[in-house]
Amino acid sequence: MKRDVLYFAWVRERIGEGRETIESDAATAADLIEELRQRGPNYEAAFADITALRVAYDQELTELSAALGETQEVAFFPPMTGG
Amino acid sequence: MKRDVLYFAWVRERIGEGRETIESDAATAADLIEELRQRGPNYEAAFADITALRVAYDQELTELSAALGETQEVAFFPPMTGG
Amino acid sequence: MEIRVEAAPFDPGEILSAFTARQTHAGAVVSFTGLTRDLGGTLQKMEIEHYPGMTEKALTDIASEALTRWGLEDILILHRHGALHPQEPIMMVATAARHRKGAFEAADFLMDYLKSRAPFWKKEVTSDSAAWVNAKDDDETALTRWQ
Amino acid sequence: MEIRVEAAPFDPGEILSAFTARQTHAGAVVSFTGLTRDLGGTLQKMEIEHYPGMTEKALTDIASEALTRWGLEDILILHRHGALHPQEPIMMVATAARHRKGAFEAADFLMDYLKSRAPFWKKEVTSDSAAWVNAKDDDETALTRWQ
Repeated sequence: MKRDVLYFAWVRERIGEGRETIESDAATAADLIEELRQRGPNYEAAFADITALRVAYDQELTELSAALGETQEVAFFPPMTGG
Repeated sequence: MKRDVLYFAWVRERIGEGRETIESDAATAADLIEELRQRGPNYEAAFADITALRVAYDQELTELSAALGETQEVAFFPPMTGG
Repeated sequence: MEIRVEAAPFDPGEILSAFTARQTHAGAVVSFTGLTRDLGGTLQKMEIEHYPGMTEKALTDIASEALTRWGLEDILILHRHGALHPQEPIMMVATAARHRKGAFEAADFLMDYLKSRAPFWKKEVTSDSAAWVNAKDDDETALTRWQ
Repeated sequence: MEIRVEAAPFDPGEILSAFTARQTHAGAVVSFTGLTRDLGGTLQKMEIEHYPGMTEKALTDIASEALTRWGLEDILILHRHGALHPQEPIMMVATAARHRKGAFEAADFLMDYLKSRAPFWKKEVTSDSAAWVNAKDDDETALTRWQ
């Protein structure tokens, strides 16, 4: 299915864009990352260390191993530094 | 020696004034209270329950049993309710 | 460090603006404002008595201790006396620190000490009564947190 | 409850004045203001990126939890994004409660959650570098206090 994939902070900078629509059958965000890594060195750089990454499905924080299901919007970003 | 004795809140109200100068050889505030009690029913009412009282010597909180020494100003008042 | 004991009403926002604007190294500013609560709509006014001279001294001592203990950038304590109306600000403390932990803890500490170590006494006046507010055992117990 | 995510500078005092004035039953108001720190005089600006949509959602969730947990009268969260100058206010929280304990704890809780659960990212720009601020392990650890 088609999903919106969003990137923030240095993930966005390494990939070179903040949002794209991706056609994928990935079952989890971790699977989606494996597919994205095939797209080029910018993706490889962004996803080099996935322990440094956080993910949100439809704007809710979750785990990389969570089932994507009907999720429309997947976002990848570093640990947050608000406040 | 002569000392200024100050009263606040309900201690002041029961005695009927906020400040007086008292000639006394009392060694401690507790002794001074004994002398003051002789002055009439208003003083007796103010000093009926000394566990409900706080005392300051020269504007520093202390104990009723502390030596008065050269203290110029003795103040009696209920527990404080600031903030 | 700024210690103010005054009868006039104040706007907590105005105080906070000035306090924040004068910070040059702080990353965190915490403020606490106490308001006169109207207990069931019967309060006409709150009368606050204090011990001029000792009040300023006690507040300065408490503020100095907090300043040193948390290595703060700045502290402000403002406390009113006299007659106050329901929902009016009674008092305010503000702390400025490099990091949030110090600013929060110091403000909390100042309030605990101010409640039972600064010479203020509150009297609640309703249409048919006037009663001195009793000190709470809780307030005395709160101090043990900091020892 | 008021949640604001905006690029414009704000005056913490103005926000606190309005917040305090609208309280009808609160006895205690606590505010926290975070300021952009200039680390050794080299900071040109701080750039704050956020995730529009999720940000408002995350802040609303955090505020709702605090409101219930401490039975608060009111909460405000304001967070800027975009470019900020040294010593400018970045964000602010305010809590209003019947008693001081709830107001203090809730503000402290909001800050801990906001630091590592709201989708903001800070980048520090100096004359010769631009670096994303790393999350602190401490900030993650701080959350365990509330569980």
